[in-house]
Amino acid sequence: MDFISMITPEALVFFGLATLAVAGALGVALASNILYSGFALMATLGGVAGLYLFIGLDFLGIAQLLIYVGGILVLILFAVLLTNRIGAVNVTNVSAPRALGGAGALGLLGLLTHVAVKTDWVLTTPVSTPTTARIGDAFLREYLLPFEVASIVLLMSLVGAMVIARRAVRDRPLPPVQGATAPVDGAERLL
Amino acid sequence: MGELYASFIRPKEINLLYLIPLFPLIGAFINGIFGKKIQDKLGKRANHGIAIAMMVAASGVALYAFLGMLIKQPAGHRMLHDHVFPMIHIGSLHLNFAFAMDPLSGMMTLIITLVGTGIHIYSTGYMHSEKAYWRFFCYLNLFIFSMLLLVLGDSFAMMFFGWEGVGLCSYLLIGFWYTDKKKASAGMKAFVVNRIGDFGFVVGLFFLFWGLGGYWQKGQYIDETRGAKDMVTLTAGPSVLPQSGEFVAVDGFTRKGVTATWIDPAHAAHHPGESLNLLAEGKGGPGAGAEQVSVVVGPTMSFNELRGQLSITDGGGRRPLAEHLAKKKVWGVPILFFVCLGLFIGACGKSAQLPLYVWLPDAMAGPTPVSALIHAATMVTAGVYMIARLNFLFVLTPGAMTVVALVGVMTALFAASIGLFQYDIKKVLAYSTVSQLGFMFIGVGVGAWWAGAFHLLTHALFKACLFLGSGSVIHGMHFLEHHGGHGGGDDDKPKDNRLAADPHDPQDMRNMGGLRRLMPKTRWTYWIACVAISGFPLAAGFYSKDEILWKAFSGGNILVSGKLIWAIGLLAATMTSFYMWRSYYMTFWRREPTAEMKEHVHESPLSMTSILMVLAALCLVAGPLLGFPMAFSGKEPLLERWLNPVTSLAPFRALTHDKGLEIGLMMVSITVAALGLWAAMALYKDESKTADKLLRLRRQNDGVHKVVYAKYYVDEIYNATVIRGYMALCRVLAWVDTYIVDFIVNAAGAFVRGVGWLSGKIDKYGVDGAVNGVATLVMAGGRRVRKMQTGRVNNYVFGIVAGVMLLFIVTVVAL
Amino acid sequence: MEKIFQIGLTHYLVVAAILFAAGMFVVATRRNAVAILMGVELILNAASLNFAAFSHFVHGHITGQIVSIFIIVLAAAEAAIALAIVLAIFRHYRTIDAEETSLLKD
Amino acid sequence: MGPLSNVESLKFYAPEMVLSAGILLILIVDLIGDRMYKRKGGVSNRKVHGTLALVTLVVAGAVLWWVNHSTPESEVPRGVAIFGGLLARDAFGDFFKYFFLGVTFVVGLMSMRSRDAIDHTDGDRDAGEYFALTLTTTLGLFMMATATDMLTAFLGLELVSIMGYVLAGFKRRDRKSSEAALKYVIYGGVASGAMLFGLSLLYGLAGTTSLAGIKASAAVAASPTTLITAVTLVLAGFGYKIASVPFHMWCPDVYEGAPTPVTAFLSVGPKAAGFAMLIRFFGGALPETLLAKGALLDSSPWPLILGASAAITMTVGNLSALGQQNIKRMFAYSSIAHAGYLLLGLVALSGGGSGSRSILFYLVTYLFMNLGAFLVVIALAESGLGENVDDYKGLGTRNPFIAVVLCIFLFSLTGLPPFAGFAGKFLVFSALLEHPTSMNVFLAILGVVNSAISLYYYARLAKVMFFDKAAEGAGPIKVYGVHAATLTVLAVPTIFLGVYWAPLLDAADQAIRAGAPAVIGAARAVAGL
Repeated sequence: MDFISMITPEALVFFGLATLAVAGALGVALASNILYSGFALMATLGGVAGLYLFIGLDFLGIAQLLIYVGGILVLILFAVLLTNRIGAVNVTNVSAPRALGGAGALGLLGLLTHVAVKTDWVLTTPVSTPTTARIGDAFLREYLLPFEVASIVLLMSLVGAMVIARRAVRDRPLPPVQGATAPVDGAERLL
Repeated sequence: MGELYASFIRPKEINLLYLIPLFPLIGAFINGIFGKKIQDKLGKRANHGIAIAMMVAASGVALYAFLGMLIKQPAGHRMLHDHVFPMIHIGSLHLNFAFAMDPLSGMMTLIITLVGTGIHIYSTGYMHSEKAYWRFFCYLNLFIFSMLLLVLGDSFAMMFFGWEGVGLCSYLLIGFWYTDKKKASAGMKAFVVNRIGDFGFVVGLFFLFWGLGGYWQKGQYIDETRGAKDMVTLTAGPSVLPQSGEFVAVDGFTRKGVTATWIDPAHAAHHPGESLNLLAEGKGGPGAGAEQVSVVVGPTMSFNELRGQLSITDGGGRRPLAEHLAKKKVWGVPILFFVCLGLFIGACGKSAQLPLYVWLPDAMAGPTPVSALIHAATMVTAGVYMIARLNFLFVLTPGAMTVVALVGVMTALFAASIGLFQYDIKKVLAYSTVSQLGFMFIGVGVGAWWAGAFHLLTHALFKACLFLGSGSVIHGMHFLEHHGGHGGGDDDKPKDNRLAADPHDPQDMRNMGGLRRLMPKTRWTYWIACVAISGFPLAAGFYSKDEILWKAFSGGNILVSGKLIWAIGLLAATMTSFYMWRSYYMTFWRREPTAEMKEHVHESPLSMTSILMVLAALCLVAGPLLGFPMAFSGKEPLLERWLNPVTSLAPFRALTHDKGLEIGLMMVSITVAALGLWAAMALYKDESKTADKLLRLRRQNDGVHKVVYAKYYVDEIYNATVIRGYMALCRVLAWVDTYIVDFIVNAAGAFVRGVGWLSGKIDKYGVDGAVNGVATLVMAGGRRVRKMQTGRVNNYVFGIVAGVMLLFIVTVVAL
Repeated sequence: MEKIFQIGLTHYLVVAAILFAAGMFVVATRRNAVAILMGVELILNAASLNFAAFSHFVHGHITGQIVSIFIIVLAAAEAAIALAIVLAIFRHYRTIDAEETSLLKD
Repeated sequence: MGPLSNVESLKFYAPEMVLSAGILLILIVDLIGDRMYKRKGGVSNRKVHGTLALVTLVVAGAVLWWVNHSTPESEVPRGVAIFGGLLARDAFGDFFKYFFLGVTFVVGLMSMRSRDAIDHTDGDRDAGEYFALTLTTTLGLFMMATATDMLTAFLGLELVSIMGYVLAGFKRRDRKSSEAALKYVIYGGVASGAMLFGLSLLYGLAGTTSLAGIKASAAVAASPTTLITAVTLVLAGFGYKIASVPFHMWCPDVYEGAPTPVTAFLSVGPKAAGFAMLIRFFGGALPETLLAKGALLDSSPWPLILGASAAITMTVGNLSALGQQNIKRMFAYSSIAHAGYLLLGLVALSGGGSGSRSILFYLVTYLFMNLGAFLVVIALAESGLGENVDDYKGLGTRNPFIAVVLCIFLFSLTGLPPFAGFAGKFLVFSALLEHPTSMNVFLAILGVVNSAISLYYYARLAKVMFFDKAAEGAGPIKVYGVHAATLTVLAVPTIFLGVYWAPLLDAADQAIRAGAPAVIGAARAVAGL
């Protein structure tokens, strides 16, 4: 048996990407500094995007890169920076006792792997054609409704995030009188 | 089981009857909630406008349902049914909020709505100076609502709602002037005595369902796989019933819009389970010439269904359910006897029969229109109505019917004798009412259901007329309360207060006299009503009372001789004639009015007299129209034929029908009525001539007079026995409570402490008494469980992981 | 053995399972709120990867990819909200340690 | 009738469109409000936006009614798939739509006069956002109740969840509120992630996201282990939404920390939507062979899973509620217990009984009594009363009306006759006992025992109100007229439905009979994608 010959370039690429994703996930779980966790997450997200592209899901891969890596990750890093004084020594990332969580996660992993391997999935022959046009078509036909609803979700999420993050509290006591209008600071109102 | 037949009335489902009680309810609601504001802002006219409008609307619907729908139904279908909503279903007992109008309840409904409307109108005049005008009309409407519920309800439960409702309204209305302590306590008395009767009613119902329950639970009619009450489909005769199937089970819960339908038994026998579909498709119609009826068998509270069940007859002419019920015994006595006795005690309470009549005379403390409406025309007849409605039960137990008839006749005589010497005009009428109700009970007691119902109808007319007439007189005499009258005529013994008139009392007949010129309309209507009640031909009372006496004489369903009842009844009728004419002559004749009276007394307003005239006219018309005797026409009277479907299971069993005898008895009745009239006229028509005679009579019979005037000291006897006894019982119970119950409680406490001590020994961390133990355990469990809630989100999230794993394991293990 | 190197559905599923388990591990053990949110992102990515893989390998139409895209979109929305909340928490507690932000308990 | 196309479906989506329009209108008015009405005088933000929201709800309700009554059954049947099978338009969904409109309406009324929800200090400038978020939640609830496809179900769930996070953290000045929001968002994220993973497995098995497609798929039925894994993961998501043990842990903290009107909303709206989805899922998505029917009644796992969940949920909820001092927290645990009772109905559903009918009925009674109880807390909080049990001492003399009304709600929650809660519990238990297997009997007994336990903490509050003396110097308490009126409106059905429940039961029957839980749109065209 020729072990080496079985390793196709395809397999190499896949395992590279998979390792990137898994290692990133482990980094998120174990890194001692929250910033490292953030970068590990970036690796995972990138790896997953690579995995999408690997099987020809071009639109999905790009979307993953753009939205996750370009948007969510940046947001997370912002949050890290805003909530930790970088200058301070402990950019905390302490963990709770890991034994129980580890056991649970391992059990879950075992179960899901078992499911993944043992189930007789009904497979078809995959064809890799560009998907962008088909997805665009689907969004305007079959999935028009979810597409439109998603816009409401995003809009209201923005509004909600703004409401919550609005820096209204300057630790002033609550005025007891109902309906008393405090002077509105224009800058405050923006964020 | 052989073939089954039943004379079951198949009602016509119409969605209309609910309106009849609804309108008065709306009226009561409006006046009850907004009445005060309406009265302040818009005036009293608006208050009574609403109330009367609602009454007119209810009467209109009732008339439409009665004339437009009910009388057009053929005899076997002469019932309208209105299923409003299902109230309860427990197991296979379905209790619906539903109304039913059959000839009997239809007649009652018309009395209630029409007489009620009249009394509403009359009240606008009588109560015009009342402050809480709105409250009065609210109560009146509410009363009408309850009464309609009682009468139209299609089941025991509905009747009981109404039963309690009218009791409450009567209490509220008697105590209308609640600031007067005496009047308020009269209300209390009515309330308490009625509760005693209601207790009997409930006990009777309890016995009834106990008796039937065993049969229902035998399960022979109950299709257990469906868990539903079933319907036995029956046909009119064996010749048309196919041999293949005996009965077919279909879903018997007649919901709104779904009516029982005939199914071809042969077809259903071959296609079990299809019956419902057949219903929907309308297949399986009745065979040619056969009249099919359906009876619901199983637990029921509906009158019609119960009646249908009791009427089921098998091929041999036996009635299995009825026989089962009639045979069942408790302590050696048929259970039905207890059932009917209990129900009759309820009727005694509501209809003021011996020994529970005491509340009715006191109830005259209420406003006069109330006396007319509640205590003459409607509520007090509820007991008679109930017994007539349940004729199919009473007919199974001659013992109970005998009790009914005897109590009725005793009450008739007893109350009439008290009525002889009363001076308060309303008291006379009150005792007269009690006495007349006694006549009605004679009627239903001997099994002459229709005669009892007929007397109920005529009595409603003439007694309402009399009460309203007396109200008109009192209205006229009202000035006495402020001025003081001219004193009683026979004021020979001032110290004996039974003989001295209170000069300020507008209800005392001794203060009246000579009103015939001052109040002509009142006088003539009163006169007509007196003719009617004392039993002169052509007026209403003659036909109904004679029918009762004649039926009593000729036999009936009772264990004692009917002739005895007839004889006592005749005596009571004589007294009736006397005291009524006495009241007439004392009020309107006797002497010329004083100058003061001429100045103050004048005829009542048209709103009052018009009602009087209508009622008086009806008194004249109703009798011959509805009850023209068989002796002359050769046919059964109109009302009897009309009520026949209701009473068909319990027909009157006369010995023989002897035309000569009937006419002869009639003559006797007329004679005694004339005798009463003659005596009253001789003694009271002209005081100037008869004063000496009266005085002499009084002196000779002072002892009797004293006893009778004091109403045989019944109140005093009750006071000494029942009330004292009750108080003693209370004391005994208090003693029991103090000593025995305390002892039990202490013993239980000691026991619990003992257990606590024991468990404390067993478990040194200690459970302190059994009850505390459980509580402690639960609380401790609570604390343990709450410990999971650490407040740390990591642990929470771990709960998801653990939960998923747990569920997975449970599932896999279960598989 | 050969199968290991023939990249197919199972490979993707296993990767997704690992990501899912790792995400669960993160949310169950990390005390930093932002780190926990990263764990949530891992879980969502795992699900998204599953959908995409099934979409490609099982029946070849794009429904799964559409769901994946929606997951990404909703994850973005959720992340925006979550981080805003983290900021608010930080303002109140001066820390985002889950251990210390536990006023509400029992 | 096949699924309707997008354009054809629009008519049946009109209520949702009205809601969306309302949301946008509120946002726009909020943006230009300064210029529109604030400068001119004292119209407050919360009144303007509250009124807009309430009007939107009423209009949506009217449109819903109109759509249903203007389209004859013969033309478009009451059970039809719309938007190509993503949503269902059926009586079941309509029942829930009316329900959600009602909930939101009452919550809107509550919120207009609750400082807890809308901060008054800055000229209640958050009011616009608050009401927009509330309406968006309702939109999500609509979607949850009508979804017949994984995608729409998930979208609706997330819409509700995300809005819930924001609303829970709406009291920005209150650290408890922020903490509640944080816990909620983390927990919700994980739970919906787990659910998504489960859904992905189902998708993998069936090759379709349509619930009916899953049901029809042979592969799903053929792989029990995978199916069970998927379903347990999905149940995590449902369990989180309806707050059943062991997925309940967010619930007490969030309920305590969130603004009280939001708590009231969360305790009724998403819970009901979760049950709607559960019924659709169990009725429509799971293969019959594994649903408890016929021969598999005893061996099938679903009744056991649900029964075990119900048993633990009731017991944990009630036991935890026992020692609570904070009333909102107590109600949180009580709402967990009620989820347990409702799950009993689901057990009966998988037994083929009249379970779903009883769930619908119970939810409506729960709407009245639970919203009522929370409204009492809100009304009293507006008068400066605290949220602890001891703060309610002597309420019976300080404001008898409120005390009596609260007692009605409490006794109804306990399930005492003649209140609506009794009818609800009665129906659930009797649905359970239609198939008296030993497990069902055990569950029914446990349910009754649990009701008895719950009496303890509900009655404790009643006792404190009527038998304990108020603190020195505590005078009478006044509440806002709108609160008192709303309380009356909620109390009347709480009593009425306990006595006369036929119409509501008929409505629930109607909702079930039109083929609701069965998933509509099995024939969704998937070819060509």
